[in-house]
Amino acid sequence: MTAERPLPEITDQNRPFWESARAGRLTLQRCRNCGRWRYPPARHCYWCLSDEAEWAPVSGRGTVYSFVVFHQAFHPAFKDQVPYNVAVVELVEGPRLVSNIVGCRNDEVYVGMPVEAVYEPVTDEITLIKFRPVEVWERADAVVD
Amino acid sequence: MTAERPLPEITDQNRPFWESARAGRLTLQRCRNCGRWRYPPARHCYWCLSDEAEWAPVSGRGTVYSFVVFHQAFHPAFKDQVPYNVAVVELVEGPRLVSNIVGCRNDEVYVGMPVEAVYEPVTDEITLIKFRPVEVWERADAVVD
Amino acid sequence: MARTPRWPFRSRYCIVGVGNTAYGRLPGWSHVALNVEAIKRALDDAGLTKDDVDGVLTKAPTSDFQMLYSTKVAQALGISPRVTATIDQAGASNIGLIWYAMSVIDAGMAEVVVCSYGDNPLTGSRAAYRRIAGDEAAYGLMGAPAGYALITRRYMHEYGLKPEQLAAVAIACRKHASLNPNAQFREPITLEDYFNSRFVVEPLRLYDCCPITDGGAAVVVTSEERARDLKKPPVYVLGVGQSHPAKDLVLREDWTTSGAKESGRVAFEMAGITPQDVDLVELYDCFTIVPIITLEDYGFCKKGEGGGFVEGGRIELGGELPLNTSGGLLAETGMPGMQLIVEAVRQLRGECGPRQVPDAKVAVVSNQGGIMTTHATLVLGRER
Amino acid sequence: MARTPRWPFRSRYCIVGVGNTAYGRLPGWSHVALNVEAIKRALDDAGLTKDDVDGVLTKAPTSDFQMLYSTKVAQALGISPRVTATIDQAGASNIGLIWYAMSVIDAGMAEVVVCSYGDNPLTGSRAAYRRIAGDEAAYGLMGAPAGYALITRRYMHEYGLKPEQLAAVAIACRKHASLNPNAQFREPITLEDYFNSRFVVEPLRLYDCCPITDGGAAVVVTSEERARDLKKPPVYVLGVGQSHPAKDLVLREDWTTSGAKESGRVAFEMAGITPQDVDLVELYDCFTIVPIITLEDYGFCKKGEGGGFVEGGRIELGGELPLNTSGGLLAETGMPGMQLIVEAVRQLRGECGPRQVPDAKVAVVSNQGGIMTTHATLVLGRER
Ligand SMILES: [Zn+2]
Ligand SMILES: [Zn+2]
Repeated sequence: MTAERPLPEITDQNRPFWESARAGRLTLQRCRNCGRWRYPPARHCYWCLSDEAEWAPVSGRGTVYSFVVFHQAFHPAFKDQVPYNVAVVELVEGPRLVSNIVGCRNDEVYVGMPVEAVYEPVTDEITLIKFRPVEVWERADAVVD
Repeated sequence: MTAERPLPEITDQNRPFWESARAGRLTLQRCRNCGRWRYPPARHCYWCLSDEAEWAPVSGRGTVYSFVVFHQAFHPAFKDQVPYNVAVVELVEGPRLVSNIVGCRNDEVYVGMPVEAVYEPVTDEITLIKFRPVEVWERADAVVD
Repeated sequence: MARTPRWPFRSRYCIVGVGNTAYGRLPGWSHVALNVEAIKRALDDAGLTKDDVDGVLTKAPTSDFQMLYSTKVAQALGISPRVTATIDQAGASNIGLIWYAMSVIDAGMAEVVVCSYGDNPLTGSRAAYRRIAGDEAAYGLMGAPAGYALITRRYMHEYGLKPEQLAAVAIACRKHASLNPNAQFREPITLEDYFNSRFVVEPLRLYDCCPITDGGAAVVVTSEERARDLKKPPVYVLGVGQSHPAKDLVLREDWTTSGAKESGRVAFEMAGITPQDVDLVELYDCFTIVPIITLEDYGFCKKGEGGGFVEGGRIELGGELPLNTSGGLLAETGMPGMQLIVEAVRQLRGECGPRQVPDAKVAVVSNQGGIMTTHATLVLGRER
Repeated sequence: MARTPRWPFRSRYCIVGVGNTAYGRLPGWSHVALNVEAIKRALDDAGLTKDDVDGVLTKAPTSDFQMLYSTKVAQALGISPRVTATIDQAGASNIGLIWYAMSVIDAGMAEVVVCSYGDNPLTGSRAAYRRIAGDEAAYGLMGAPAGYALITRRYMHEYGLKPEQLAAVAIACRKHASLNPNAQFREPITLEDYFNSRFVVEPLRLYDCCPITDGGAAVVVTSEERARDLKKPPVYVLGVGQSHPAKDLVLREDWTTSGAKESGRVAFEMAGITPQDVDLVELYDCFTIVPIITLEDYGFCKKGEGGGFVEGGRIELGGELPLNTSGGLLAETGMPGMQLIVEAVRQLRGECGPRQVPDAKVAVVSNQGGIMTTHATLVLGRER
């Protein structure tokens, strides 16, 4: 970890996301009008354009939708990290997040792999949300709303 | 004059212009195909698109085509300069240059005022070309090519 | 040079919805959200929903000019449109978007197209407005006011324009803005106020210059057939023109005639109108000199007579040719031009309350970018 | 949703001139000069001069994306065109420019329109290519290869694509580039070379990725009538389509079908052709997965069968459907797409020497931008 590592820019729009990450929770916007979860954070609902939304915790569980392994660093901060994986994780609630799969080797990651969120502080302000493999979980419909 | 003052960026394209300014000469590109003088420097002739050009000295004489007086600094380096004038000078050879009129008060500048180039070094590399009022000169056709 | 025009688009396409956000300081609003909000309101106005939209056209924000902007707006709308593009002709782009919308509808590639602009240079990034670049900055030439001040000085030399005539434009815009609850500057000004205001870049004073602002505006374009069963009466696009001097001032031969001349000629010809048919004009007024030159180039008066034309209340509400009835860039908001189209549509629908031009049938909108570098003209009509 | 298409542009507009600069490292060339050089050569090719031009349309350089770019190119050409605009749909823009050109010619606003692209990311500014931004960069996601690698992995999961099939695209492009003296990479590669090349972002290897390059390319568009008395035989625009997924990957529902499906449907329908009528294709190949998905979406094979389709020499010169006959982005030059249109025109004129597809009558070009974010299709014909 070097100081020059790219970090998320905290804005009025995404502040609750990063503040709850720091507290070890995965929190997303949910539309008050149509009830859909959304990510990335936005002022208007992607489905109904309502700008009434609340922030609420989600399960932190999902599956790997796709993943890649970087063998080349496109930024100096990642020079010592290659090869490293980047995955798109689809939460059981629907939204997809870009993240890294930790707790297994790159060649153990596969599309469809069940994962759950883990929290990795990188600065005082920023905690990254990564995912680790879990045993198969039941699709937790109660969480989906 | 402060270090932070905006300076021209010397490129392959305009280097002869700034090098001759440093030597106290106003030098422009002239198209080898159609013979027209051109400014700003460009790879292709604005009139015939030929990319054959030579650099040659011009008279340094012209008239004020238009001018303004800045009463507000749009850059910190000009804070102590306001009110200062900026003029567009039309050389007898045709091309127009952005510059400042020196050697007279701002309220003495007028459209059509005859002027001639003076050279004002601002760094080791850059000499700005400014203009000062002169007595009426005859239109020097010999210089126009 | 071009073939005899066929004007395939004349009176066949309509603006059926308009929308805008608040104008001024809008902290917490991204420029994407300002686009979405304006589009949402324009769709509501038309009685349409985002699922009806198959075209999204944007002018990218001046303060944060970036690639693939229209797809970001489409994404925020939650749609994958058949047609999406960002078109850049600087301030002339808004009319360029409407032209493009008509061409894709005409070809059957889309049916309902939204055209939008949103930006937040006041509270967001002002990077593009702050950028100081080019060799001319070494001589202290920077900022848009200076370019227009150079043109104003040259115009004064060629045609004898008086400062009172510039003031007449500013005064009319402020007067109209006082009747517009959404305008940024609603206090009227007098000639004395004008002469008491400071020079920014002489000969231009503070009141000659439009403000920087946050905000968004959008219009919905569709075919005449589709327009028939929508919520509001359609406003017809009678004519469109564009013409672009393109060159920087030092290379531009003529400083006192703008692209308006050729652009206006094409638009008026397409619309089949003359200046006598025009009930009101919404002319791009980033600086007071611009509407004066535009009025001349459009043929409302002769070259050099624009200064006299704007005097004596002729361009004020109640005058012969009301100009910038919502306050224009100078007083409603400094946004680069979409708001002028929105106002023209509202005038033609008769929705403008105390600032309504009675029985307005034909409105002309101008858009312009750079230092009179680009120009586009839109003629709108209440009837075909 | 849209009205029955009328296809007013079908076979009425032509590409009458094409031009390009050298490709590769071109120190000392500004991106404006690359545009001008390409336009100059395209005009020479058409037997026209800059004074014939009344429209200048550009795609702004990726490396230095800026406002009012087309007016800078017009200025460098020394003209004030009636029509000028920069259109941004990222890599899909080139076809967007041609569409716009046809629409303004159709309306009588212009007659001869040049469409160009030039950039110098290798020797000039590479700012835009280097920019690392967005929350995803914190997890190390950056650069275009990763987006296409994510799509490739997902495609492999859904349809079982083999690396050999990606390799087949790279091998065909290199083979064709070996017959193109202006190509950047003229050494053929083998399957073994492919597997020996390093991973950039797994599953994509170096040979799956197009290079960054300096260069420019341009085309001249005019009406069929005007085309008749020019230097070269005209190439007809038979069909154009566009369709844009628009959304970033995390919000995009379907990763393995691109805008090519709807864009291709529209373009083929406008042209009145089916895949069987196509003699060659020039498909945007920033990464090897893209032509595979595009071939499926255009209907050359079923979804999921693109990997099999590109094997066995079918897409090589002499095969059933030669693809990227000049080497494509992968081997001729990594410029975002205008060069594919230039090559299609030369093929239809029969000017391609050792890489000529015999008796080529119909060519299909695809353009695409972002991470399969935008898509446009162009169908060109030797005959109306
Ligand atoms: Zn909703
Ligand atoms: Zn020449």
